[in-house]
Amino acid sequence: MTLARLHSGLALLAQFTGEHNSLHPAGPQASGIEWLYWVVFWITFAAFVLVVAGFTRAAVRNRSSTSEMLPLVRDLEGDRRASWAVGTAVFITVLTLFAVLFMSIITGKKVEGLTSKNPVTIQITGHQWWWEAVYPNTQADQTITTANEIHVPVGKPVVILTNSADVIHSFWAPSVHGKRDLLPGYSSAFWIQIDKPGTYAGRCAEFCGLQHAHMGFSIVAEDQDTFQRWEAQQLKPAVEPNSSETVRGRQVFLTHACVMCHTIRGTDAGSRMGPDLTHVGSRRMIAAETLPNTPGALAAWIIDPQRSKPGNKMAPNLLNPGDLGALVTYLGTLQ
Amino acid sequence: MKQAGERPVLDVSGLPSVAFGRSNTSWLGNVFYMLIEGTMFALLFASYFYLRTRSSSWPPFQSPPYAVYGIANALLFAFSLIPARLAQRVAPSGDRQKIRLALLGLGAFAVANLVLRGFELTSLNCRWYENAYGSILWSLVGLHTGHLITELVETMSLAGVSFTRSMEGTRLADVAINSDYWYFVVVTAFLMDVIVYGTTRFL
Amino acid sequence: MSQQVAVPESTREPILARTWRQPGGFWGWFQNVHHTAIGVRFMVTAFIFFLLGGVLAAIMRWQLATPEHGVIGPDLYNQIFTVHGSTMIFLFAVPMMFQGFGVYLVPLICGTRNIAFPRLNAFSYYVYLVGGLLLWAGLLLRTGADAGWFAYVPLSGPEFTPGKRSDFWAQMITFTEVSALGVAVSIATTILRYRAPGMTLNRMPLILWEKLVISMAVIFAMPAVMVVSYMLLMDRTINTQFFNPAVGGDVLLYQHLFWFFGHPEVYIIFLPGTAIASTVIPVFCRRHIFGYVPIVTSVVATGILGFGVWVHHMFATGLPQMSESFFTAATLMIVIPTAVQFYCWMATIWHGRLQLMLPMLWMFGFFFVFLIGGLSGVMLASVPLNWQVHDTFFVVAHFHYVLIGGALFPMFAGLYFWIPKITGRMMNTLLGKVHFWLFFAGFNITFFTMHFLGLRGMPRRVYTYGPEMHWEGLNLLASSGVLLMATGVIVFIVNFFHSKSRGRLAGPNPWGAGSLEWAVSSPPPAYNFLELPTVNGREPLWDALPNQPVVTGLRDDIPEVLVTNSLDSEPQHRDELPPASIWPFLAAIAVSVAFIWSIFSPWGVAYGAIPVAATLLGWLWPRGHSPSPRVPEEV
Amino acid sequence: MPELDKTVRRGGAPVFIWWALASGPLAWTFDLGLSYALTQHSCSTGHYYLLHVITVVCAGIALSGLACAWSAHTSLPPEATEQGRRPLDRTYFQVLFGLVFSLAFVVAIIAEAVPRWILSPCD
Repeated sequence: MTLARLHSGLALLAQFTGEHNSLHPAGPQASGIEWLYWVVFWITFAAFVLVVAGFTRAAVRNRSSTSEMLPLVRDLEGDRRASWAVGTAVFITVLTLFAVLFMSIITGKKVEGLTSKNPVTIQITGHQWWWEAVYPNTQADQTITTANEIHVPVGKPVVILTNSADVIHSFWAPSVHGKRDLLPGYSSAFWIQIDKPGTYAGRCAEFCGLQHAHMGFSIVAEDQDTFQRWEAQQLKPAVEPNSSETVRGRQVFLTHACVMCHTIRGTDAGSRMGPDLTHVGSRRMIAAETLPNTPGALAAWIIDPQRSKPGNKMAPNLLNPGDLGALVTYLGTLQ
Repeated sequence: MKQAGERPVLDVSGLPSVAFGRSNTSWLGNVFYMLIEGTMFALLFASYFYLRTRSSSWPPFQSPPYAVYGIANALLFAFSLIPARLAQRVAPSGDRQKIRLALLGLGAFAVANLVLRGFELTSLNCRWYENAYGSILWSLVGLHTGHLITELVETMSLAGVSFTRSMEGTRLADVAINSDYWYFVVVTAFLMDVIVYGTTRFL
Repeated sequence: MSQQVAVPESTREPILARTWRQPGGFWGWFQNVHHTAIGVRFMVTAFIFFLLGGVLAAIMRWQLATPEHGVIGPDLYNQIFTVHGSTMIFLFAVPMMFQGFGVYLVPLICGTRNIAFPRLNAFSYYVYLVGGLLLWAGLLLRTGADAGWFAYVPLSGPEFTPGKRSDFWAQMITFTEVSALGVAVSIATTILRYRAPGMTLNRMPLILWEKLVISMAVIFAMPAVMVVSYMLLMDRTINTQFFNPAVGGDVLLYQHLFWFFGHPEVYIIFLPGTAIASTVIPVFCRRHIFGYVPIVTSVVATGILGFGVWVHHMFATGLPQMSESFFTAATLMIVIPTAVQFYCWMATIWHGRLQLMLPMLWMFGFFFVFLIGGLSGVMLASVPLNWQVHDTFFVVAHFHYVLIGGALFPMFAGLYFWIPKITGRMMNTLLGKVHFWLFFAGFNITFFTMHFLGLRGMPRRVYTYGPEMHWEGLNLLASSGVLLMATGVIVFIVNFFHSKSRGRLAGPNPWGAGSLEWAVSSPPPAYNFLELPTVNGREPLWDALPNQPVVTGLRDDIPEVLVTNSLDSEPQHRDELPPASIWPFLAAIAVSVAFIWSIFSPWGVAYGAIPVAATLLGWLWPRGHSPSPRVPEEV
Repeated sequence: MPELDKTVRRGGAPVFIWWALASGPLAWTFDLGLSYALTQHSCSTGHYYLLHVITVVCAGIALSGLACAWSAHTSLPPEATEQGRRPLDRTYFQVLFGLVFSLAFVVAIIAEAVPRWILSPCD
């Protein structure tokens, strides 16, 4: 009872509004680690209390308030008793450490033990400073390419393949799993599963340069139907412009610097330097979770990306207001 | 402090003022420096084998170093142990003539080793900027060559001192310590040869 | 041991003072090779770097106090945290705890007149100073290193950090490592060769054991960082390909080599703290330390086990889980020796007569703070937990608890304990207590809070964060603690300058301590000991016989010390130490020119080697004949 | 043990006492180094037993040090003290050191063995 309350109290102290907290797990991996955290926390807490109590008792026991130089103590009997006490304490310490070792390894095995015959596979590539997410498929036209916003089905194992395009990044959504480094020259795989529908935030956890602070992503966990609808939507080429404004927007896109870096499938824009924008309108946030995906924020971003994310690789675009408005409207239609 | 009237004392005036061998402080300092540099070599060796695991073929797409100069140099290193040991043997006697001869002999070997090392560098069949294999290979040979040059300078300096009357006392012990360091250079040379010429053929 | 009547002191003292005198004046400053002077220089310089590093920390906390705070931009922030970390580790913690305390204290505690290789020791100081200035010059010119204190490749490599930023960092490493290695060789040789007769292996004061272990750890760990920083430098300057995956290079090689140095480094910083603890606690508990043998074995075991835990910095890289778990096991096992030491200290206090004077107060701060750091270390040792908290503010909290708890608290204990020896005057107790409580409170406010930030997902090394993360309250709290810590340190500085001129005179042994440095006047004379002491127990002054013998027969007219053997400290021979000299300084300058030149051109190494060789020859060139023939003898 | 007596009187320490001091750290270093280096090898070849062999051999090395320390401990003359001035006393200290050290590293080697009881090298 009391333990449970204390628990929730401590959890409250370390709490956060929802989706970015290693103590608010949303799936078996983060839950396993959370369980281990609390077990080890209480063990170390007990050790802390015992040692502090020991030092306090030792300090008050024979405390002498004089600052005169006292004669030396020679206490053989005390030494003998202390030997037993220290010996016992060391023995208990060793046993406790072995217990922690066992629990840690067993938890590690459990957390990594997830597997499935036919999982959703996501290839994550770290870029300075955004995340490329590819849902690979043997058929090229069945491959989804998106950025920063990952969709996964609830309750299904998902395998994440990692890679880096430049420096070391680290993929970390604390409510879902621990972090995994994305190393250039290495590709590795790990599994996640999310059991509660919702949006979970993640960030880059390995220092990767100027905009390490603004390298977020989100994982949207949704039920199987919604996920499949999302998949189907993402597989489509970009929406054809259906108004003069959006036609002009596409024209602006294709005739300005945008095409140097971005892809919009179904148009001539095919560069992979920056995020794929084929379905950019469907995303909640832009610039690796730096700004909300609203027309205003998008326009501000296009005009001067260096303002909110100084140092990032996108150059300012001096568009006239009409072109800018058309471009933003067009991008907004790319659902 | 206390009165010095009737205190018992430990009189050390009869002890020698120079020691050869293990109780010499410079000998110990030299051992520590060999440990430091030995660790460096060991780490480079470890890096070499680590990089080996990251490559499918070894050497990657090139032929292994040409071994003839390396083998010749290894033989030369083996024979250079003779003057090194000789210098160590004659140092305690203080006989400047013999010390001078031994040191000059050792210096001559070091020069010859260095010349052969130059030929070795031309026949490694790779460049340090080509790939990681080239980088680690050149680092190994380069680190050892640095030691060889240092040791040559030290031997020649001691040989220079041996022409003066300053070659006495701790300088004699330094001659013996210099030979210890030469042994270290020779042993690392052998290990390096095994890696540079051996493992590139059999790994 | 023969019964003799010693030469009267009054006639010897001026002769010894002349023999060991170090030159004064401006040029004299660069010639001084006495260990007390060099030790104090290390301490003062390291403390100044500590203050500078602290200023950088304060700027970072100011920037992070509120979300989207615009005090400094990402570029400057990255330089600041890189220079903060590098300064605190390479320019403050090691030079202070190992070099400063070690160089000053070890010869005194051994009972000898100077450190072994005094010129190498002086050289080490200048090299360290130049390395520190180099790093800071980079920052002040706005081209400071900006890839973090461990400067992972490829971020620090030629492609992603063009310019000279990482080169400054890598060469600073070389400077400080050359310095630490030189001092390690000096200290280890002093301990193994210059101990007073009677100070056998089983009676060596614990601080000597720890300094010996640290020296060995330096000797085996520092080459790794030299190797790796040179690989980085060569990748950057002459296009080697160590870390380029496209042509067989490997980014994890860097991490392996760096942490093979980096983790022992933590123990190189922390063991001096335990050395101070094992020295201070018996004095203020008025009894010998409990558990000498277990503490010695613990210290040695820590030094060895410290080399087998480096992979726990790389748990998130995706190595096989079994490989990682070996290092979990090793990391958990290294808790045991530290626990043993804690229990032994507790038993010493328990069965002693505690006098809670200033150094002891800081010791209790050390117990409390380091304990928390050690226990959160247990969490970090676990592979799955590490996946969550690695590279977050939880880790920032953890290592500040370990390093500030394990080094800074003992450092202040040691300073309050030994400053009376160094300056000859006592520190003010009231100001000392104010310092302690301000620092202790501020520290815990700042860093305990960071545990929660880490668990709530705040990664380290971010220059800002958005309000939507809801981190602002905790960050503001963490930043506010800095004010208390800074005030505490200012109080310490005031206390130091006040006591230096007006403090109560300390006398040789104000604390009634038992080790040999307290047998000489405060500050110690140029020759340290008028008569070299002999030793009759682990606490030489406490265990001395009523008529403990002294050593005679060393010459007073040349700087001579007694060499004893390692195991039983039996007198072996007499050794003449070199006098003051300008050459170590000139050699340091030559080496610095070569190192800095090599950043800009590979030929710097070749051309720079010429003045280096010249100055080394000048350094080592014979000083003419001894006044009397010196007899070599096989011992 | 006559060898002990002779060497200690000379002021050295017999080889088996140095072995008691060195065997633990050496065994543990080999255990950790070999296990780490051979994990992937034992996964790819399927020779999982290899890792257990390493444990047994290394624990054996450390235990041999413990045995040396123990036999020296029993054969030391009773007048040896932990704090004394004589080479004998210093040897006694080394023996105590060796006992604690070998035991500690045996424990460390057992801890290193735990992962291979639970995990497979291919995890």
